[in-house]
Amino acid sequence: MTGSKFEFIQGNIACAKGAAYAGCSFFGGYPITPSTEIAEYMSEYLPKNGGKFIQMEDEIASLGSIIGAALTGAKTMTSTSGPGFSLMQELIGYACIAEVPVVIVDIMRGGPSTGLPTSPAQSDLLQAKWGTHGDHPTIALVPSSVEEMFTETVRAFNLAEYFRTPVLVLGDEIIGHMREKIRIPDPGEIQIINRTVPDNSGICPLPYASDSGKPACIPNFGKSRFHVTGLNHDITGFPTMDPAIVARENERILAKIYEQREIVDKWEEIECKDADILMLSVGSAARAAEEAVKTLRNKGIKAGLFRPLTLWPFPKDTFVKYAERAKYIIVPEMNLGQLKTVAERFTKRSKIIPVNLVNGEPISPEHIISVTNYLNI
Amino acid sequence: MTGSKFEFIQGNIACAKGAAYAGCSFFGGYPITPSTEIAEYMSEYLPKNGGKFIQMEDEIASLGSIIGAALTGAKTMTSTSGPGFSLMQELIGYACIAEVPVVIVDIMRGGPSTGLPTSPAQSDLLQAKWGTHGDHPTIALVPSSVEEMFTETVRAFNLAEYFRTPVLVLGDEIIGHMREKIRIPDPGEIQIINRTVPDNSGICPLPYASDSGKPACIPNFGKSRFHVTGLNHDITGFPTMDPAIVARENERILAKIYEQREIVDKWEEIECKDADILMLSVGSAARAAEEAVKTLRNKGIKAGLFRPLTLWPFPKDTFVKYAERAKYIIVPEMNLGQLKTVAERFTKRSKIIPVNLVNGEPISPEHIISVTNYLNI
Amino acid sequence: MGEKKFLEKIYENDKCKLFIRPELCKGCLICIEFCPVKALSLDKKKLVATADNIEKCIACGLCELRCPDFAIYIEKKKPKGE
Amino acid sequence: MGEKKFLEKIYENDKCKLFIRPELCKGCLICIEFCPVKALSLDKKKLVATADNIEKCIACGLCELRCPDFAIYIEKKKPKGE
Amino acid sequence: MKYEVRFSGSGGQGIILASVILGTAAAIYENKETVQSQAYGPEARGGASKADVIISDEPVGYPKAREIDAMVCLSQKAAKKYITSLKKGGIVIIDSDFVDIPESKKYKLFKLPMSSTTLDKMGKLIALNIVSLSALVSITKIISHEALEKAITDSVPKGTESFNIEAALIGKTLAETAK
Amino acid sequence: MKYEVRFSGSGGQGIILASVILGTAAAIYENKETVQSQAYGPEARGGASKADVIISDEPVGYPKAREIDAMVCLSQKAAKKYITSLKKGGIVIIDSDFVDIPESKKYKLFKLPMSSTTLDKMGKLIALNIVSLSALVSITKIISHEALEKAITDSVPKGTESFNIEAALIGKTLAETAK
Amino acid sequence: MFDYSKYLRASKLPHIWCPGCGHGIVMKSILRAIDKTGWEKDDIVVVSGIGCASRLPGYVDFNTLHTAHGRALAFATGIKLAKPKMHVIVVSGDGDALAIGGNHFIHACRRNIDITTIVFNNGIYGMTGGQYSPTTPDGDRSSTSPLGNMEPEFDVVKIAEGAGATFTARGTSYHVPQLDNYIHKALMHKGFSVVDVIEACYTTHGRVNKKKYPSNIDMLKFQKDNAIPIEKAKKLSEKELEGKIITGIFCEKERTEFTEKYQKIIDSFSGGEK
Amino acid sequence: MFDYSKYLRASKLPHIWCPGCGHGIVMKSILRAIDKTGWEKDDIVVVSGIGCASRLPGYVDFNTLHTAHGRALAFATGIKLAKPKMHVIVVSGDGDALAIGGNHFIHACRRNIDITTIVFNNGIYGMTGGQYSPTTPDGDRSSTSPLGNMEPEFDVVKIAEGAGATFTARGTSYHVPQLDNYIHKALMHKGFSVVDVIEACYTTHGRVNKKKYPSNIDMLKFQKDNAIPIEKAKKLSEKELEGKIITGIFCEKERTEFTEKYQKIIDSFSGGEK
Ligand SMILES: Cc1ncc(C[n+]2csc(CCOP(=O)(O)OP(=O)(O)O)c2C)c(N)n1
Ligand SMILES: Cc1ncc(C[n+]2csc(CCOP(=O)(O)OP(=O)(O)O)c2C)c(N)n1
Ligand code: SF4
Ligand code: SF4
Ligand code: SF4
Ligand code: SF4
Ligand code: SF4
Ligand code: SF4
Ligand SMILES: [Mg+2]
Ligand SMILES: [Mg+2]
Repeated sequence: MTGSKFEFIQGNIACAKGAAYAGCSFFGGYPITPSTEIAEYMSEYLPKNGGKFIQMEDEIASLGSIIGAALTGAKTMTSTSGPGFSLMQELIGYACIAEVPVVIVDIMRGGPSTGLPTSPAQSDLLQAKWGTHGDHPTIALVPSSVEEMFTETVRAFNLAEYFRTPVLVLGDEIIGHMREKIRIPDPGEIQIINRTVPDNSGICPLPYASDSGKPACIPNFGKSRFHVTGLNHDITGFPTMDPAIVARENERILAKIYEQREIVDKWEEIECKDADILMLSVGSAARAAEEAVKTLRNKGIKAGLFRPLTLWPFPKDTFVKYAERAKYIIVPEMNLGQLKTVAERFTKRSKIIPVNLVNGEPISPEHIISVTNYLNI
Repeated sequence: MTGSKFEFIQGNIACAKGAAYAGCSFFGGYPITPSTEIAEYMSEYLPKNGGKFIQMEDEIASLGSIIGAALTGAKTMTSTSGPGFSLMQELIGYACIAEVPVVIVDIMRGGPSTGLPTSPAQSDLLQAKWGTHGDHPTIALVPSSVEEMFTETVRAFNLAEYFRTPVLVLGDEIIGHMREKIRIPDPGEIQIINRTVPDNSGICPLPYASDSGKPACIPNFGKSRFHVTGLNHDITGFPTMDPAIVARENERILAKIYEQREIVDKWEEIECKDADILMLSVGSAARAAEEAVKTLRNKGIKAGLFRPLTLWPFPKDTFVKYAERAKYIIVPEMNLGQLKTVAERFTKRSKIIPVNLVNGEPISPEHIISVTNYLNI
Repeated sequence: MGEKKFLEKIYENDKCKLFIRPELCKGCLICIEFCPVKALSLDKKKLVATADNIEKCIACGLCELRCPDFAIYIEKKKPKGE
Repeated sequence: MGEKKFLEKIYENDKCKLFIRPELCKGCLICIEFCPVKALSLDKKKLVATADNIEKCIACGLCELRCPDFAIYIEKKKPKGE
Repeated sequence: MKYEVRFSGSGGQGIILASVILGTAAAIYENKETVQSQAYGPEARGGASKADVIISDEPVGYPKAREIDAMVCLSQKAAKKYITSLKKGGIVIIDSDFVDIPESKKYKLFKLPMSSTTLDKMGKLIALNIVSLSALVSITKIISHEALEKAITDSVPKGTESFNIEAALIGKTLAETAK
Repeated sequence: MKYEVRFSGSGGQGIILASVILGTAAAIYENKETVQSQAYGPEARGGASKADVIISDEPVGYPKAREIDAMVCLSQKAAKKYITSLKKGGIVIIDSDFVDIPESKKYKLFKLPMSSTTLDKMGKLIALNIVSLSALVSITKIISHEALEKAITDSVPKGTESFNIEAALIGKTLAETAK
Repeated sequence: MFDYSKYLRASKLPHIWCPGCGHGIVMKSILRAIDKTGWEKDDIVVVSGIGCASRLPGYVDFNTLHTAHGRALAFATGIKLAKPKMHVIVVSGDGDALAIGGNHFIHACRRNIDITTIVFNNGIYGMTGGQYSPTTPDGDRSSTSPLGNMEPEFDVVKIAEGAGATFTARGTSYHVPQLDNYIHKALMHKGFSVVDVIEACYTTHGRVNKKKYPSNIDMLKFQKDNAIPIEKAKKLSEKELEGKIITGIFCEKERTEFTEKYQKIIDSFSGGEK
Repeated sequence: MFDYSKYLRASKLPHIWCPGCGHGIVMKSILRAIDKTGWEKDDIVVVSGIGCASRLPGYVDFNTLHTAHGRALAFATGIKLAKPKMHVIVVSGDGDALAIGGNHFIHACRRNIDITTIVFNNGIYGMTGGQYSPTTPDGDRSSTSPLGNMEPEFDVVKIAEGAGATFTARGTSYHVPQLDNYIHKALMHKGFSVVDVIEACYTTHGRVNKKKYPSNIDMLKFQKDNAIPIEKAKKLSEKELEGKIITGIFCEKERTEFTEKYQKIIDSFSGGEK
């Protein structure tokens, strides 16, 4: 262990370093607390390393610029927080339907509206899934530590490139701003996925052709001429209103992800196998949950934590397996009950106990433990 | 029945006339298919009747303008479709936290992104609930007929004024563009609710004071001087980061609505009481569902339809009552399974069968009936 | 994709050949109205441009230049004897 | 809300009274640097403006005009004998 | 009784207005349950478009026409695209100046030279939609001619009422002679 | 072993940097599990703000300090606001030039004239944060002075290393004389 | 005869535009101007937003991108900065470029990024059926100004210059040879260039203002009769210029181009575009 | 001595701004200018977006509205049109007004709606900790331009005029008496008026550009030394004006005000504001 590889850095910086590691060469953004350190890091790293950083006029332009850059072949990224994330919603749908890989980081803060700009929250979890109009696929990753800010950002790029779809990283003010020690992996240590492009040049007649249920294999601008649109289109990339094609393509952009769950799913399970009390929690709240699990186990109570790192699509099968045998499901989250709706949806058997906090403060292990006092275990 | 009161008009025009009936005096909008007729009607009606219509530079400005106008005391409205609705998300949260009554009509079309601009869909149902960042309350009404485009728009204004919150009306291309005969009620026939304002003038020290769980009683600009912000604030209207106050106010803006369900809930039940097959459907899909229910009943199958007119908050108690005794729950919707997630969440017992269509065409009764053929009734 | 061929009606005089593609012509009248010598007219039945007075055509190319639909174009002939 | 009163330190010469509100002064140095006659200075300990050289003050009002914090103002005296 | 009517043609021919007038007549002046709807795309101004009216004694649930009882076709494209939605034994009324479809046992075909007649009698094609609507009414008898005239008066731009009523008469005559 | 340290003061005093240096020293040079975090508001530049470091032998779950073992207070406001989070028997180090809190059995109080000493010895107040950090390290022994110096060298702007190392020495001396 | 087929996706024709729509005229002008540059097709990206004009990219055989309403320049900025050797052309309606897209427009002007923007300025929202736009003339009726438009118009050239554009020109869909020239010059200009093309939409704008524009032909005649070249305009009074369309090249300045400046910074660290 | 207390929410003081922040200086200037108008406090609405400058409304005793980032003018337009008798004043940072809010800015200029906008132009995003803004000088370092700002600046006055504003002026936070005058004239102007106030943010901008701005005082001196009144500037060459701050009233035109025009249409139908 040499000192040189270990760094004591903020989550936001780890995120930026993860992007660099994954090969990000273009960042377009607009500053907003508590995400700005990501942009600030990239504004120095990129031009010094042959990449491009641009501060756009707003968040809409930021996302537009990175979709454009991604179409030229670059791996691209933006970062924001709630108000900016809301503004990006329209173009998130564009990236979904046009199948353009981009990484969007939302460092969540207190809300709604301007809310509490410098305080943490986890109130954009369901917005991440449903925020843009129309049916669309969603991949959203939720890191819980500075190290995961690095590794999950790398994974976000990999999934974006592989699936050709926008991938969201949902941090929060705590994870984004706190510092922990992490080891920056050597090049090659984590696998890096690059998009597959067809090798034809000149006209590309079928940019959106794909084996059924698989991502399309779209070229990059500059070698093959083709058409990209946010209208419903067929495999040639041109608009169509043919009901059969529209349905097929609308369904394919979901299926390409949701039917390859082994690639996209990721979760951590802590003492779930025999848990009577199963906690479902993500991000910084999950750290408190983990501590609560430890404390409860020390008291002889069979507690466990199911922590999705891929929140969307939700790793429901494994969750259900544990949920069905648990007596209680506790859902600690820094919002008014968003993950809770997910737990309710997928479990038929157990009592669900929400633990919510929306006052700008993090949820503590004690807070979680306190709700277990009256449970009949 | 005199001819003069009956009109054969489009859903969108009925919506505009409903707004006029409710006392709307300010409309700010930006054209988008298939909602534009609402703006077009208002652009003539309002200036001819002492009100104001303005076409803003985009949808963000449209919503901004009507929030501003509403703060002066006007009843205000905007209308849009998916792409514009996505752009409005940030300011929807603003209206929630600042407690400003506005009515936002979203005439849903095929998506995601630009999608199928002239075709119907019901793909913004969950966006309506979760589209803006942060925890926030949502009221969303879903009319199924031209007449309901009128009556539900009136109700939207009433709820907005009563609760001091944005209210959404979710139409779709079918309901918006089709024509039916409706009777325009006489003035006074439908009760009109106007916001309560304090009668003080000069400085208003506590604009956001309220009996617990009730809407705040905020004055209109021009008589009392006070402060409005999108930051978390206390009852004086000024920003605060005090955790206790932040939590209380964040919870109150939800509680003021969700704890007065008798005022906000509305649904229609058709043959639900003894239904083995319970359908859950809204908007234009519910019309097909209703026809399917009739056909099935004629065949001796006990089918029923539960149709929320207030989709958010979801009228869960009544739904659950019927759902728990039904053998199957069928959820016909013009999207890839949004209401279905709601059904899944609230029912523990029954099999849920989705009927989805996202090809730009309406769901037909036959389509719905076809899925019942193999059911074990 | 640039390959698709369209039907062409060909008119000719000593200065040029004039082509009209009825499948593309939308009968907008622009070429007709702004032809300086009134060489063009509208086929009232098919609602497309025709060059019934091709003999008047001076090959100025304005019709081609202003046609929004790639529906009319001319090929100038080299002056004889060059 | 306009009612809150702030502590005031009062300095006086024959031209004016000068008031400084230490609770509002942030010690930004603006009044001090741009006073044309160097009548003001910084209390190094409390980091607020003081008018130790009030006798120099010509009541030009520039300090008041430029103070970002409502922390300093002057009251001109009517010239004697008017 | 439930009766489904479709007007089809290309954008700009006024088929939506025709359907609205029929709907208004049925709903307001014949007191029927009536739903009118249409479909169009971005290229509607050129491509095939349709406008449907469902007229019924009972409230109309599903609002889209599925089994067309009677159809007006003003363009060949539209005729081709929509003929398949016609009920067996349904009525098809075509503008024989521009549209040609084969006779068939599957439907009752009325070939009316609507464009040329309209141009002849009215001097311009603008009232073609009213002519065709009136022909349809006269052939199907789904509403009365009086109701039609009242609805026309309600729906057309002020000042063009009598012009359009005249067009309706032309359509009626055309249809009656064809029968 | 888990040890929680809080730096408190007003915006602009460099308390975040102090906490980062402590964290770096502990994490990188003492190989401890370490989490650093801070809280601030829009008015941070004036108001009370805090920066916490948790140093532990085990991985740190919940990342926020709850039971403070040792605290540095550089402003009266901050002292008042945060003193309640101190563990019974915890250590409080105040800048006695600006902060005054009563002695108590609840905590061990160290009153160090940090501002005046810093101004005296360094000519400017800018290194106050390093002085206070070093004093804390020397009193709590939570990390070694060497680790501290290395972390300082890593963290401060290039060219100011020796200046800051000097400040660390001043802090150390101040603390040692106070003990 | 100019051979358009080289640049066309002929299978997509006829295009969706109405008979006589100016968009077709301007599209051809763009193709001729591009041809004159000698650029490779693979090196050209044509970007649009949403609107009738924005359907253009579908018909031309380049790298083509049909984005969201108003956002063409945001996407285009990303493309150009990521890959500066691409020639990026934005085609945009007046609504797309100046209503919802106005912010991206002024910031692209400010940055002086080497993109050419052609504004298909028909003074109306055509695609959505004829609502007034920020360039609809005063008093004109539209579906959302049934009582006559009350809002003042933007002068596209003035706002572009105010925001920092280094090349501005205005042409019309009637004066086609001049338009070819403006567009060609704009393409060749290093920096952000704007060509404001005055056009007409009879379908949604003319038809509801029959007195002013009896037919689509009259709308073109209107351009013919009211266009005044800038050189001549300079000699006329404000009063004389009322309601006129001033055409020509308004400004052509040199100022550091954004992506070049950026590249220099990159090169100072290691060199080479990535 | 001017009595500010009449207009202040004194209990909110001290304000959150850093020592020496120009926002406080300009706020006082606005209050003096408002006082001179004689307007009733109840008839005044002060609207802002998000940013340090945008915290102003919290301190002044009018109808006050702190909206979302960039959106002040959208809200303000709704207020003014709904209730034209209100005097609507927008206070906005350079980022708020011209980055994210640029589109609303140019459209308000175009409409010539009777709102006064004061741009608190410190050339930086202060609130978020000092990222470059559309008015950050060329080459200046900021937290997102660590290698020096590569983006050109907007000239607020030029863009406002290009978009149609009928009153424009530029002042500085150093030249306070002049500023009072510009703001007062702007308030009295019928139509859209803009005052661009050059300010400084030492905390986030000065501190990272110590060579150029050693202290907050030097930032004010910079204004003092570089300001040139427009009358004088007219006589100087472009070269001589480089890096200078041209101050004064740039334009003051009469053009129909939007809400008055609107009211006339309403009155033509029935009369009376509703
Ligand atoms: C976010 C959003 N808002 C509104 C629309 C609807 N819309 C599509 S095109 C258009 C305006 C078109 O006008 P213009 O840009 O002038 O182009 P034209 O059709 O006149 O060529 C509008 C408002 C949309 N697609 N997306
Ligand atoms: C939608 C959105 N994006 C970004 C932000 C973050 N943000 C808050 S203020 C600000 C910029 C402030 O700069 P300026 O407007 O110049 O005001 P100043 O602080 O300099 O006075 C930014 C980017 C936000 N609040 N909302
Ligand atoms: S080339 Fe000129 S003269 Fe000949 S038909 Fe065309 S416009 Fe007329
Ligand atoms: S200009 Fe073209 S489309 Fe129009 S009539 Fe002539 S050939 Fe036909
Ligand atoms: S009034 Fe003038 S002279 Fe007196 S202290 Fe203030 S600035 Fe100095
Ligand atoms: S200008 Fe005001 S705040 Fe600054 S030092 Fe002087 S009195 Fe204090
Ligand atoms: S509606 Fe107008 S802009 Fe659109 S294609 Fe038709 S003429 Fe052109
Ligand atoms: S950060 Fe800058 S703009 Fe914000 S209050 Fe401080 S000095 Fe003013
Ligand atoms: Mg247009
Ligand atoms: Mg600023």
